[in-house]
Amino acid sequence: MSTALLYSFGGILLIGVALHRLVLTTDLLRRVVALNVFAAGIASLLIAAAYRGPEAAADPVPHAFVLTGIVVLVSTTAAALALIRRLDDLERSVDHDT
Amino acid sequence: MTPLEILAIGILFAGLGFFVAGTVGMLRFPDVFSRLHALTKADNLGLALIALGTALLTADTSVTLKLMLIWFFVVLASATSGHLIARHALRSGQGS
Amino acid sequence: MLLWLVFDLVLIGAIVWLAWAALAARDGFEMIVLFMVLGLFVALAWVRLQAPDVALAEAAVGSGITGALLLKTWRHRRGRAAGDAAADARPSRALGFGVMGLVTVLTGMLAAVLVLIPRPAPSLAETVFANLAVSGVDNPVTAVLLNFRAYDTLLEVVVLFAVVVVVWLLGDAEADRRAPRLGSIFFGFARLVLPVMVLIAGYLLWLGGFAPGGAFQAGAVLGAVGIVLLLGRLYTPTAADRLPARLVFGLGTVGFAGAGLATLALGNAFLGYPPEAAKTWILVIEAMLTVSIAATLAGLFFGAAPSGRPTRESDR
Amino acid sequence: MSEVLLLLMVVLLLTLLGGLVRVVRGPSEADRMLAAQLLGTTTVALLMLMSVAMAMPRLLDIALVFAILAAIAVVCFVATGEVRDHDAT
Repeated sequence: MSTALLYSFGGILLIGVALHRLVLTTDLLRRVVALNVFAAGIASLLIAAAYRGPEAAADPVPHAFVLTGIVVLVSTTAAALALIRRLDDLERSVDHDT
Repeated sequence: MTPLEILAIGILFAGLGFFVAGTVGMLRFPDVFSRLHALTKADNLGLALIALGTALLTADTSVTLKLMLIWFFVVLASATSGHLIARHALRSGQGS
Repeated sequence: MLLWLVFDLVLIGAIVWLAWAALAARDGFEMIVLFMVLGLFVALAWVRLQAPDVALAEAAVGSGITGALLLKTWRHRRGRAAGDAAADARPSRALGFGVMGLVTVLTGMLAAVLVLIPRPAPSLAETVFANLAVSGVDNPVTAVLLNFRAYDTLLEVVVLFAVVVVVWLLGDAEADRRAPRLGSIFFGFARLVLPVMVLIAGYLLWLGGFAPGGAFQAGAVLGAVGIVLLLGRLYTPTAADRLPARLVFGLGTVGFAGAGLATLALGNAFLGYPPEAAKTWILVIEAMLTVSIAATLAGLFFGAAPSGRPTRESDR
Repeated sequence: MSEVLLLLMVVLLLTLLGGLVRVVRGPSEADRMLAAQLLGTTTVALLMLMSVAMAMPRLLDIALVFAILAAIAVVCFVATGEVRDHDAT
Protein backbone atom coordinates (compact mmCIF):
# COMPACT_ATOMS: atom_id res chain seq x y z
CA MET A 1 0.00 0.00 0.00
CA SER A 2 1.54 3.27 -1.09
CA THR A 3 1.86 6.26 1.22
CA ALA A 4 -0.27 8.44 -1.07
CA LEU A 5 -3.11 5.89 -1.08
CA LEU A 6 -2.97 5.64 2.71
CA TYR A 7 -3.37 9.41 3.14
CA SER A 8 -6.07 9.46 0.45
CA PHE A 9 -8.12 6.98 2.47
CA GLY A 10 -7.59 9.17 5.53
CA GLY A 11 -8.95 12.09 3.48
CA ILE A 12 -11.98 10.05 2.42
CA LEU A 13 -12.72 9.14 6.04
CA LEU A 14 -12.51 12.85 6.97
CA ILE A 15 -14.99 13.62 4.18
CA GLY A 16 -17.33 10.89 5.41
CA VAL A 17 -17.23 11.98 9.07
CA ALA A 18 -17.68 15.65 8.15
CA LEU A 19 -20.53 15.01 5.70
CA HIS A 20 -22.39 12.90 8.25
CA ARG A 21 -22.21 15.62 10.90
CA LEU A 22 -22.83 18.41 8.38
CA VAL A 23 -26.16 16.87 7.38
CA LEU A 24 -27.35 15.80 10.81
CA THR A 25 -26.35 18.65 13.11
CA THR A 26 -28.74 21.56 13.60
CA ASP A 27 -26.21 23.74 15.40
CA LEU A 28 -24.86 26.40 13.06
CA LEU A 29 -21.40 26.69 14.64
CA ARG A 30 -20.92 22.92 14.43
CA ARG A 31 -21.97 23.02 10.79
CA VAL A 32 -19.25 25.57 10.03
CA VAL A 33 -16.63 23.37 11.75
CA ALA A 34 -17.92 20.34 9.80
CA LEU A 35 -17.53 22.30 6.57
CA ASN A 36 -13.92 23.08 7.52
CA VAL A 37 -13.18 19.41 8.26
CA PHE A 38 -14.80 18.47 4.95
CA ALA A 39 -12.45 20.90 3.18
CA ALA A 40 -9.45 19.39 5.00
CA GLY A 41 -10.50 15.97 3.65
CA ILE A 42 -10.70 17.25 0.05
CA ALA A 43 -7.35 19.01 0.47
CA SER A 44 -5.78 15.77 1.75
CA LEU A 45 -7.03 13.95 -1.37
CA LEU A 46 -5.48 16.58 -3.65
CA ILE A 47 -2.18 16.67 -1.77
CA ALA A 48 -1.94 12.88 -1.68
CA ALA A 49 -2.57 12.88 -5.45
CA ALA A 50 0.33 15.32 -5.87
CA TYR A 51 2.77 13.16 -3.88
CA ARG A 52 5.50 11.56 -6.01
CA GLY A 53 7.50 9.71 -3.36
CA PRO A 54 10.07 10.89 -0.81
CA GLU A 55 12.76 11.76 -3.37
CA ALA A 56 10.87 13.43 -6.24
CA ALA A 57 9.38 16.92 -6.11
CA ALA A 58 5.60 16.88 -5.70
CA ASP A 59 3.19 18.15 -8.36
CA PRO A 60 2.81 21.91 -7.68
CA VAL A 61 -0.56 22.33 -9.42
CA PRO A 62 -2.75 20.59 -6.79
CA HIS A 63 -0.77 22.43 -4.10
CA ALA A 64 -1.77 25.73 -5.71
CA PHE A 65 -5.41 24.53 -5.81
CA VAL A 66 -5.33 23.77 -2.11
CA LEU A 67 -3.71 27.11 -1.24
CA THR A 68 -6.46 28.93 -3.15
CA GLY A 69 -8.97 26.69 -1.42
CA ILE A 70 -7.64 27.59 2.03
CA VAL A 71 -8.04 31.31 1.32
CA VAL A 72 -11.57 30.87 -0.01
CA LEU A 73 -12.40 28.62 2.95
CA VAL A 74 -11.25 31.10 5.59
CA SER A 75 -13.24 33.85 3.81
CA THR A 76 -16.43 31.79 3.64
CA THR A 77 -15.95 30.70 7.26
CA ALA A 78 -15.60 34.33 8.34
CA ALA A 79 -18.76 35.27 6.43
CA ALA A 80 -20.71 32.34 7.87
CA LEU A 81 -19.58 33.18 11.41
CA ALA A 82 -20.53 36.86 10.94
CA LEU A 83 -23.99 35.70 9.81
CA ILE A 84 -24.25 33.46 12.89
CA ARG A 85 -23.38 36.36 15.19
CA ARG A 86 -25.91 38.61 13.44
CA LEU A 87 -28.60 35.95 13.69
CA ASP A 88 -27.82 35.57 17.36
CA ASP A 89 -28.18 39.31 17.96
CA LEU A 90 -31.53 39.29 16.17
CA GLU A 91 -32.77 36.32 18.23
CA ARG A 92 -31.61 38.07 21.37
CA SER A 93 -33.51 41.26 20.52
CA VAL A 94 -36.64 39.24 19.70
CA ASP A 95 -36.33 37.46 23.07
CA HIS A 96 -35.94 40.83 24.72
CA ASP A 97 -39.06 42.32 23.11
CA THR A 98 -41.46 39.54 23.98
CA MET B 1 28.09 7.18 13.56
CA THR B 2 30.50 9.93 14.55
CA PRO B 3 30.88 10.86 18.24
CA LEU B 4 29.09 14.16 17.49
CA GLU B 5 26.08 12.29 16.13
CA ILE B 6 25.99 10.04 19.18
CA LEU B 7 26.06 13.13 21.40
CA ALA B 8 23.27 14.73 19.34
CA ILE B 9 21.13 11.59 19.58
CA GLY B 10 21.68 11.52 23.35
CA ILE B 11 20.56 15.14 23.64
CA LEU B 12 17.50 14.46 21.47
CA PHE B 13 16.51 11.53 23.69
CA ALA B 14 16.90 13.73 26.78
CA GLY B 15 14.61 16.29 25.12
CA LEU B 16 12.12 13.56 24.29
CA GLY B 17 12.19 12.57 27.98
CA PHE B 18 11.01 16.08 28.90
CA PHE B 19 8.14 15.90 26.41
CA VAL B 20 7.07 12.49 27.71
CA ALA B 21 7.30 13.74 31.31
CA GLY B 22 5.38 16.90 30.39
CA THR B 23 2.60 14.87 28.79
CA VAL B 24 2.42 12.45 31.71
CA GLY B 25 2.27 15.41 34.09
CA MET B 26 -0.45 16.97 31.96
CA LEU B 27 -2.45 13.77 32.31
CA ARG B 28 -1.74 12.89 35.94
CA PHE B 29 -1.55 16.21 37.84
CA PRO B 30 -4.69 17.14 39.72
CA ASP B 31 -5.40 20.79 38.81
CA VAL B 32 -4.75 23.53 36.25
CA PHE B 33 -1.84 25.13 38.08
CA SER B 34 0.19 21.96 38.59
CA ARG B 35 -0.52 20.98 34.96
CA LEU B 36 0.85 24.38 33.97
CA HIS B 37 4.03 23.44 35.82
CA ALA B 38 4.32 20.22 33.78
CA LEU B 39 3.77 22.12 30.54
CA THR B 40 6.54 24.66 31.08
CA LYS B 41 9.19 21.95 31.52
CA ALA B 42 8.40 20.52 28.09
CA ASP B 43 8.19 23.97 26.53
CA ASN B 44 11.47 25.32 27.87
CA LEU B 45 13.94 22.49 28.38
CA GLY B 46 12.39 19.84 26.14
CA LEU B 47 12.29 22.07 23.10
CA ALA B 48 15.72 23.53 23.93
CA LEU B 49 17.28 20.06 23.93
CA ILE B 50 15.50 19.01 20.72
CA ALA B 51 16.66 22.25 19.06
CA LEU B 52 20.22 21.70 20.28
CA GLY B 53 20.27 18.13 18.99
CA THR B 54 18.87 19.25 15.62
CA ALA B 55 21.48 22.02 15.42
CA LEU B 56 24.31 19.53 16.10
CA LEU B 57 23.00 17.14 13.43
CA THR B 58 22.65 19.78 10.70
CA ALA B 59 25.79 21.76 11.68
CA ASP B 60 24.65 24.77 9.66
CA THR B 61 24.91 28.33 11.00
CA SER B 62 21.69 29.68 9.48
CA VAL B 63 19.75 26.62 10.64
CA THR B 64 21.17 27.01 14.16
CA LEU B 65 20.18 30.69 14.27
CA LYS B 66 16.66 29.85 13.12
CA LEU B 67 16.37 27.09 15.73
CA MET B 68 17.41 29.54 18.45
CA LEU B 69 14.83 32.04 17.18
CA ILE B 70 12.06 29.40 17.22
CA TRP B 71 12.98 28.31 20.74
CA PHE B 72 13.06 31.92 21.92
CA PHE B 73 9.57 32.58 20.56
CA VAL B 74 8.12 29.39 21.97
CA VAL B 75 9.48 30.21 25.43
CA LEU B 76 8.22 33.79 25.21
CA ALA B 77 4.79 32.69 23.96
CA SER B 78 4.46 29.89 26.50
CA ALA B 79 5.46 32.15 29.39
CA THR B 80 2.92 34.77 28.32
CA SER B 81 0.10 32.36 27.56
CA GLY B 82 0.81 30.35 30.70
CA HIS B 83 0.46 33.56 32.70
CA LEU B 84 -2.73 34.55 30.85
CA ILE B 85 -4.33 31.11 31.26
CA ALA B 86 -3.45 30.95 34.96
CA ARG B 87 -4.90 34.44 35.56
CA HIS B 88 -8.02 33.49 33.66
CA ALA B 89 -8.39 30.22 35.57
CA LEU B 90 -7.89 32.00 38.90
CA ARG B 91 -10.44 34.72 38.12
CA SER B 92 -13.14 32.53 36.69
CA GLY B 93 -12.74 29.95 39.44
CA GLN B 94 -11.60 27.13 37.17
CA GLY B 95 -8.54 26.47 39.29
CA SER B 96 -9.72 23.41 41.12
CA MET C 1 10.59 1.90 6.16
CA LEU C 2 8.43 0.07 8.69
CA LEU C 3 8.78 2.98 11.11
CA TRP C 4 7.55 5.39 8.43
CA LEU C 5 4.48 3.17 8.01
CA VAL C 6 3.90 3.29 11.78
CA PHE C 7 4.30 7.09 11.70
CA ASP C 8 1.83 7.40 8.80
CA LEU C 9 -0.74 5.11 10.38
CA VAL C 10 -0.60 6.87 13.77
CA LEU C 11 -0.84 10.29 12.10
CA ILE C 12 -3.78 9.33 9.84
CA GLY C 13 -5.55 7.57 12.71
CA ALA C 14 -5.10 10.65 14.91
CA ILE C 15 -6.46 12.96 12.20
CA VAL C 16 -9.59 10.88 11.56
CA TRP C 17 -10.21 10.36 15.28
CA LEU C 18 -9.74 14.10 15.96
CA ALA C 19 -12.23 15.01 13.22
CA TRP C 20 -14.76 12.62 14.70
CA ALA C 21 -14.10 13.74 18.29
CA ALA C 22 -14.34 17.44 17.38
CA LEU C 23 -17.64 17.04 15.55
CA ALA C 24 -19.10 14.76 18.23
CA ALA C 25 -17.86 16.86 21.19
CA ARG C 26 -20.47 17.60 23.83
CA ASP C 27 -19.15 21.08 24.49
CA GLY C 28 -18.67 23.85 21.91
CA PHE C 29 -15.38 24.97 23.39
CA GLU C 30 -14.03 21.41 23.28
CA MET C 31 -15.06 21.24 19.62
CA ILE C 32 -13.12 24.41 18.78
CA VAL C 33 -9.93 23.38 20.63
CA LEU C 34 -10.03 19.93 19.02
CA PHE C 35 -10.51 21.57 15.64
CA MET C 36 -7.47 23.81 16.22
CA VAL C 37 -5.40 20.75 17.21
CA LEU C 38 -6.65 19.01 14.05
CA GLY C 39 -4.99 21.88 12.16
CA LEU C 40 -1.62 20.95 13.75
CA PHE C 41 -1.94 17.29 12.75
CA VAL C 42 -3.12 18.09 9.22
CA ALA C 43 -0.13 20.42 8.76
CA LEU C 44 2.18 17.57 9.85
CA ALA C 45 0.52 15.21 7.34
CA TRP C 46 1.04 17.72 4.55
CA VAL C 47 4.68 18.17 5.51
CA ARG C 48 5.00 14.38 5.29
CA LEU C 49 3.49 14.51 1.77
CA GLN C 50 6.09 17.08 0.61
CA ALA C 51 3.64 19.98 0.57
CA PRO C 52 5.42 22.56 2.79
CA ASP C 53 3.73 25.54 1.09
CA VAL C 54 0.30 24.25 2.00
CA ALA C 55 1.40 23.22 5.49
CA LEU C 56 2.69 26.76 6.05
CA ALA C 57 -0.67 28.23 5.03
CA GLU C 58 -2.48 25.71 7.25
CA ALA C 59 -0.17 26.62 10.15
CA ALA C 60 -0.96 30.31 9.74
CA VAL C 61 -4.69 29.95 9.07
CA GLY C 62 -6.05 26.65 10.34
CA SER C 63 -4.95 26.81 13.93
CA GLY C 64 -4.41 30.58 14.15
CA ILE C 65 -6.98 32.71 12.36
CA THR C 66 -9.88 30.26 11.95
CA GLY C 67 -9.49 29.28 15.62
CA ALA C 68 -9.66 32.92 16.70
CA LEU C 69 -12.76 33.49 14.54
CA LEU C 70 -14.52 30.41 15.94
CA LEU C 71 -13.68 31.35 19.55
CA LYS C 72 -14.98 34.88 19.03
CA THR C 73 -18.27 33.56 17.63
CA TRP C 74 -18.62 30.96 20.37
CA ARG C 75 -18.12 33.63 23.04
CA HIS C 76 -20.61 35.86 21.27
CA ARG C 77 -23.27 33.18 21.54
CA ARG C 78 -22.48 32.38 25.17
CA GLY C 79 -25.48 31.42 27.18
CA ARG C 80 -27.12 30.07 24.04
CA ALA C 81 -25.25 26.77 24.15
CA ALA C 82 -23.74 27.34 20.70
CA GLY C 83 -21.85 24.32 19.46
CA ASP C 84 -22.99 22.26 22.44
CA ALA C 85 -24.57 18.93 21.71
CA ALA C 86 -27.47 20.04 23.90
CA ALA C 87 -28.36 22.61 21.23
CA ASP C 88 -28.52 19.85 18.65
CA ALA C 89 -31.86 18.41 17.66
CA ARG C 90 -31.54 14.63 17.92
CA PRO C 91 -32.19 13.13 14.48
CA SER C 92 -34.65 10.27 14.29
CA ARG C 93 -33.17 6.76 14.06
CA ALA C 94 -34.31 6.30 10.47
CA LEU C 95 -32.77 9.60 9.40
CA GLY C 96 -29.51 8.79 11.19
CA PHE C 97 -29.20 5.42 9.46
CA GLY C 98 -30.29 6.87 6.13
CA VAL C 99 -27.60 9.55 6.19
CA MET C 100 -25.03 7.03 7.41
CA GLY C 101 -25.91 4.74 4.47
CA LEU C 102 -25.66 7.53 1.92
CA VAL C 103 -22.32 8.72 3.32
CA THR C 104 -20.99 5.15 3.25
CA VAL C 105 -22.02 4.73 -0.41
CA LEU C 106 -20.44 8.06 -1.36
CA THR C 107 -17.14 7.48 0.43
CA GLY C 108 -17.06 3.90 -0.91
CA MET C 109 -17.42 5.23 -4.45
CA LEU C 110 -14.63 7.76 -3.81
CA ALA C 111 -12.36 5.02 -2.48
CA ALA C 112 -13.15 2.80 -5.50
CA VAL C 113 -12.24 5.63 -7.88
CA LEU C 114 -8.95 6.13 -6.04
CA VAL C 115 -8.05 2.46 -6.32
CA LEU C 116 -9.17 2.12 -9.96
CA ILE C 117 -7.68 5.21 -11.60
CA PRO C 118 -4.58 4.47 -13.70
CA ARG C 119 -1.27 5.48 -12.15
CA PRO C 120 0.60 7.66 -12.56
CA ALA C 121 -2.36 10.01 -12.86
CA PRO C 122 -2.17 12.66 -15.60
CA SER C 123 -0.35 15.73 -14.37
CA LEU C 124 0.69 19.22 -15.39
CA ALA C 125 3.82 19.03 -13.25
CA GLU C 126 6.15 18.48 -16.23
CA THR C 127 4.72 21.53 -18.01
CA VAL C 128 5.21 23.63 -14.86
CA PHE C 129 8.83 22.54 -14.35
CA ALA C 130 9.60 23.02 -18.07
CA ASN C 131 8.35 26.62 -17.94
CA LEU C 132 9.67 27.51 -14.48
CA ALA C 133 12.65 29.35 -15.98
CA VAL C 134 10.45 31.96 -17.69
CA SER C 135 8.04 32.42 -14.75
CA GLY C 136 10.31 34.82 -12.86
CA VAL C 137 10.34 32.73 -9.65
CA ASP C 138 11.95 29.46 -8.58
CA ASN C 139 9.17 28.15 -6.34
CA PRO C 140 6.83 26.15 -8.63
CA VAL C 141 3.80 26.77 -6.41
CA THR C 142 4.32 30.55 -6.53
CA ALA C 143 4.83 30.27 -10.30
CA VAL C 144 1.45 28.52 -10.66
CA LEU C 145 -0.34 30.95 -8.32
CA LEU C 146 1.08 34.24 -9.58
CA ASN C 147 1.96 33.50 -13.18
CA PHE C 148 0.54 30.41 -14.91
CA ARG C 149 -2.81 30.51 -13.14
CA ALA C 150 -2.85 34.15 -12.01
CA TYR C 151 -6.53 34.40 -13.08
CA ASP C 152 -7.48 32.01 -10.26
CA THR C 153 -5.56 34.03 -7.71
CA LEU C 154 -7.17 37.26 -8.93
CA LEU C 155 -10.62 35.73 -8.44
CA GLU C 156 -9.56 34.43 -5.01
CA VAL C 157 -8.73 38.00 -4.00
CA VAL C 158 -12.13 39.07 -5.32
CA VAL C 159 -13.76 36.47 -3.04
CA LEU C 160 -11.88 37.92 -0.04
CA PHE C 161 -13.05 41.40 -1.00
CA ALA C 162 -16.68 40.27 -1.43
CA VAL C 163 -16.61 38.59 1.98
CA VAL C 164 -15.26 41.63 3.77
CA VAL C 165 -18.05 43.70 2.16
CA VAL C 166 -20.62 41.20 3.49
CA VAL C 167 -19.09 41.19 6.98
CA TRP C 168 -19.02 44.99 7.14
CA LEU C 169 -22.77 45.01 6.62
CA LEU C 170 -23.35 42.72 9.61
CA GLY C 171 -22.76 42.43 13.30
CA ASP C 172 -21.62 44.67 16.10
CA ALA C 173 -18.20 46.22 16.46
CA GLU C 174 -15.85 44.61 18.96
CA ALA C 175 -14.75 48.07 20.12
CA ASP C 176 -18.18 48.67 21.63
CA ARG C 177 -17.33 46.23 24.40
CA ARG C 178 -15.17 46.98 27.37
CA ALA C 179 -11.43 46.49 26.96
CA PRO C 180 -10.20 43.22 28.49
CA ARG C 181 -7.71 43.37 31.35
CA LEU C 182 -4.79 41.44 29.94
CA GLY C 183 -2.10 42.69 32.31
CA SER C 184 1.35 44.14 31.84
CA ILE C 185 2.99 40.84 30.87
CA PHE C 186 0.80 40.65 27.78
CA PHE C 187 1.72 44.19 26.77
CA GLY C 188 5.43 43.45 27.21
CA PHE C 189 4.99 40.36 25.06
CA ALA C 190 3.09 42.31 22.41
CA ARG C 191 5.70 45.09 22.30
CA LEU C 192 8.46 42.52 21.72
CA VAL C 193 6.75 40.01 19.45
CA LEU C 194 4.47 42.07 17.19
CA PRO C 195 7.31 43.96 15.42
CA VAL C 196 9.14 40.65 14.92
CA MET C 197 5.97 39.12 13.47
CA VAL C 198 5.85 41.94 10.93
CA LEU C 199 9.49 41.17 10.04
CA ILE C 200 8.66 37.47 9.67
CA ALA C 201 5.73 38.31 7.38
CA GLY C 202 8.17 40.22 5.18
CA TYR C 203 10.57 37.27 5.30
CA LEU C 204 7.82 34.86 4.18
CA LEU C 205 6.88 37.18 1.32
CA TRP C 206 10.49 37.31 0.14
CA LEU C 207 10.83 33.55 0.62
CA GLY C 208 7.88 32.85 -1.70
CA GLY C 209 10.08 33.57 -4.72
CA PHE C 210 12.18 30.44 -4.29
CA ALA C 211 10.93 28.43 -1.29
CA PRO C 212 7.69 27.69 0.57
CA GLY C 213 6.09 31.02 1.45
CA GLY C 214 4.37 33.80 -0.42
CA ALA C 215 1.73 36.49 -0.30
CA PHE C 216 -0.98 34.53 1.43
CA GLN C 217 1.18 33.06 4.19
CA ALA C 218 2.75 36.48 4.80
CA GLY C 219 -0.69 38.09 4.77
CA ALA C 220 -1.98 35.57 7.32
CA VAL C 221 0.91 36.28 9.73
CA LEU C 222 0.44 40.03 9.28
CA GLY C 223 -3.30 39.56 9.77
CA ALA C 224 -2.58 37.77 13.05
CA VAL C 225 -0.65 40.88 14.14
CA GLY C 226 -3.79 42.87 13.43
CA ILE C 227 -5.91 40.43 15.43
CA VAL C 228 -3.64 40.76 18.49
CA LEU C 229 -3.74 44.57 18.18
CA LEU C 230 -7.54 44.46 18.10
CA LEU C 231 -7.86 41.94 20.94
CA GLY C 232 -5.54 43.83 23.27
CA ARG C 233 -7.12 47.18 22.30
CA LEU C 234 -3.67 48.34 21.28
CA TYR C 235 -5.46 49.74 18.27
CA THR C 236 -9.15 50.60 18.21
CA PRO C 237 -10.67 51.45 14.84
CA THR C 238 -12.99 54.47 14.72
CA ALA C 239 -15.24 55.86 12.01
CA ALA C 240 -12.27 57.84 10.70
CA ASP C 241 -10.59 54.53 9.77
CA ARG C 242 -13.35 53.54 7.37
CA LEU C 243 -11.92 55.22 4.28
CA PRO C 244 -8.32 53.93 4.70
CA ALA C 245 -9.69 50.47 5.52
CA ARG C 246 -11.82 50.48 2.34
CA LEU C 247 -8.80 51.52 0.30
CA VAL C 248 -6.60 48.74 1.72
CA PHE C 249 -9.35 46.10 1.34
CA GLY C 250 -9.68 47.10 -2.32
CA LEU C 251 -5.93 47.33 -2.92
CA GLY C 252 -5.57 43.59 -3.61
CA THR C 253 -8.33 43.39 -6.22
CA VAL C 254 -7.67 46.77 -7.83
CA GLY C 255 -3.89 46.36 -7.80
CA PHE C 256 -4.00 42.86 -9.23
CA ALA C 257 -6.56 43.75 -11.92
CA GLY C 258 -4.61 46.95 -12.62
CA ALA C 259 -1.46 44.90 -13.20
CA GLY C 260 -3.48 42.78 -15.64
CA LEU C 261 -4.62 45.88 -17.53
CA ALA C 262 -1.05 47.21 -17.52
CA THR C 263 0.17 44.00 -19.15
CA LEU C 264 -2.60 44.40 -21.77
CA ALA C 265 -1.39 47.95 -22.42
CA LEU C 266 2.12 46.59 -22.92
CA GLY C 267 0.74 44.38 -25.67
CA ASN C 268 0.90 41.10 -23.73
CA ALA C 269 -1.94 38.83 -22.66
CA PHE C 270 -3.97 39.76 -19.55
CA LEU C 271 -1.55 39.13 -16.62
CA GLY C 272 1.10 37.98 -19.11
CA TYR C 273 4.14 39.65 -17.58
CA PRO C 274 7.10 40.60 -19.75
CA PRO C 275 9.39 37.58 -19.14
CA GLU C 276 12.55 39.56 -18.39
CA ALA C 277 10.82 41.57 -15.64
CA ALA C 278 8.43 38.85 -14.41
CA LYS C 279 10.10 38.64 -11.01
CA THR C 280 9.55 42.34 -10.32
CA TRP C 281 5.91 42.19 -11.46
CA ILE C 282 5.23 39.19 -9.23
CA LEU C 283 6.95 40.73 -6.22
CA VAL C 284 5.05 44.02 -6.54
CA ILE C 285 1.71 42.22 -6.92
CA GLU C 286 2.53 39.94 -4.00
CA ALA C 287 3.45 42.89 -1.78
CA MET C 288 0.10 44.55 -2.51
CA LEU C 289 -1.73 41.27 -1.92
CA THR C 290 0.04 40.72 1.42
CA VAL C 291 -1.01 44.11 2.80
CA SER C 292 -4.54 43.73 1.47
CA ILE C 293 -4.99 40.14 2.69
CA ALA C 294 -3.67 41.07 6.15
CA ALA C 295 -6.04 44.03 6.47
CA THR C 296 -8.94 41.92 5.17
CA LEU C 297 -8.32 39.08 7.65
CA ALA C 298 -8.07 41.54 10.55
CA GLY C 299 -11.23 43.25 9.25
CA LEU C 300 -13.03 39.89 9.10
CA PHE C 301 -12.04 39.26 12.70
CA PHE C 302 -13.23 42.71 13.77
CA GLY C 303 -16.51 41.65 12.20
CA ALA C 304 -18.17 44.98 11.40
CA ALA C 305 -17.59 48.46 10.11
CA PRO C 306 -16.07 50.54 12.94
CA SER C 307 -18.88 52.53 14.46
CA GLY C 308 -16.94 55.50 15.75
CA ARG C 309 -18.29 55.19 19.27
CA PRO C 310 -15.31 55.61 21.60
CA THR C 311 -14.10 52.65 23.60
CA ARG C 312 -15.29 52.69 27.16
CA GLU C 313 -12.05 52.39 29.07
CA SER C 314 -13.68 51.37 32.32
CA ASP C 315 -17.44 51.58 32.33
CA ARG C 316 -19.49 51.47 35.50
CA MET D 1 20.83 7.18 12.01
CA SER D 2 17.56 7.93 10.20
CA GLU D 3 15.96 4.99 12.03
CA VAL D 4 16.80 6.59 15.37
CA LEU D 5 15.30 9.91 14.24
CA LEU D 6 12.19 8.13 13.02
CA LEU D 7 11.86 6.36 16.34
CA LEU D 8 12.08 9.73 18.11
CA MET D 9 9.41 11.11 15.77
CA VAL D 10 7.05 8.20 16.40
CA VAL D 11 7.43 8.57 20.19
CA LEU D 12 6.81 12.34 19.96
CA LEU D 13 3.71 11.62 17.87
CA LEU D 14 2.53 9.25 20.61
CA THR D 15 3.03 11.96 23.26
CA LEU D 16 0.87 14.20 21.04
CA LEU D 17 -1.87 11.57 21.31
CA GLY D 18 -1.40 11.53 25.08
CA GLY D 19 -1.90 15.30 25.24
CA LEU D 20 -5.11 14.89 23.24
CA VAL D 21 -6.63 12.98 26.14
CA ARG D 22 -6.36 16.12 28.29
CA VAL D 23 -8.00 18.24 25.56
CA VAL D 24 -10.94 15.85 25.47
CA ARG D 25 -11.22 15.33 29.24
CA GLY D 26 -10.84 18.98 30.21
CA PRO D 27 -12.59 19.51 32.57
CA SER D 28 -12.15 23.31 32.51
CA GLU D 29 -11.59 25.55 29.49
CA ALA D 30 -8.16 26.48 30.89
CA ASP D 31 -7.15 22.78 30.93
CA ARG D 32 -8.07 22.33 27.28
CA MET D 33 -6.22 25.49 26.28
CA LEU D 34 -3.09 24.42 28.21
CA ALA D 35 -3.12 20.99 26.58
CA ALA D 36 -3.46 22.63 23.16
CA GLN D 37 -0.42 24.76 24.04
CA LEU D 38 1.63 21.65 24.84
CA LEU D 39 0.50 20.03 21.57
CA GLY D 40 1.65 23.12 19.67
CA THR D 41 5.12 22.97 21.24
CA THR D 42 5.37 19.24 20.55
CA THR D 43 4.45 19.90 16.91
CA VAL D 44 7.27 22.44 16.70
CA ALA D 45 9.70 19.83 18.10
CA LEU D 46 8.38 17.23 15.64
CA LEU D 47 8.88 19.64 12.73
CA MET D 48 12.49 20.18 13.85
CA LEU D 49 13.13 16.42 13.77
CA MET D 50 11.32 16.05 10.44
CA SER D 51 13.50 18.79 8.92
CA VAL D 52 16.54 16.58 9.62
CA ALA D 53 14.92 13.24 8.79
CA MET D 54 13.51 14.47 5.47
CA ALA D 55 16.50 16.75 4.74
CA MET D 56 14.16 19.74 4.29
CA PRO D 57 15.59 22.69 6.28
CA ARG D 58 12.67 24.79 4.99
CA LEU D 59 10.38 22.99 7.43
CA LEU D 60 11.86 25.22 10.13
CA ASP D 61 9.95 28.15 8.58
CA ILE D 62 6.72 26.28 9.30
CA ALA D 63 7.92 25.66 12.86
CA LEU D 64 8.66 29.39 13.14
CA VAL D 65 5.12 30.29 12.04
CA PHE D 66 3.66 27.81 14.56
CA ALA D 67 5.90 29.29 17.26
CA ILE D 68 4.85 32.89 16.68
CA LEU D 69 1.17 32.10 16.20
CA ALA D 70 1.01 29.84 19.28
CA ALA D 71 -0.08 32.69 21.52
CA ILE D 72 -2.85 34.04 19.23
CA ALA D 73 -5.47 31.46 20.23
CA VAL D 74 -4.64 31.90 23.93
CA VAL D 75 -4.84 35.71 23.72
CA CYS D 76 -8.18 35.38 21.93
CA PHE D 77 -9.41 32.90 24.55
CA VAL D 78 -8.46 35.15 27.48
CA ALA D 79 -9.40 38.49 25.89
CA THR D 80 -12.90 37.39 24.90
CA GLY D 81 -13.32 35.42 28.12
CA GLU D 82 -12.84 38.50 30.29
CA VAL D 83 -15.90 40.05 28.68
CA ARG D 84 -17.98 37.15 29.90
CA ASP D 85 -16.73 37.52 33.46
CA HIS D 86 -17.68 41.17 33.31
CA ASP D 87 -21.18 40.41 32.05
CA ALA D 88 -21.71 37.81 34.72
CA THR D 89 -21.10 40.29 37.52
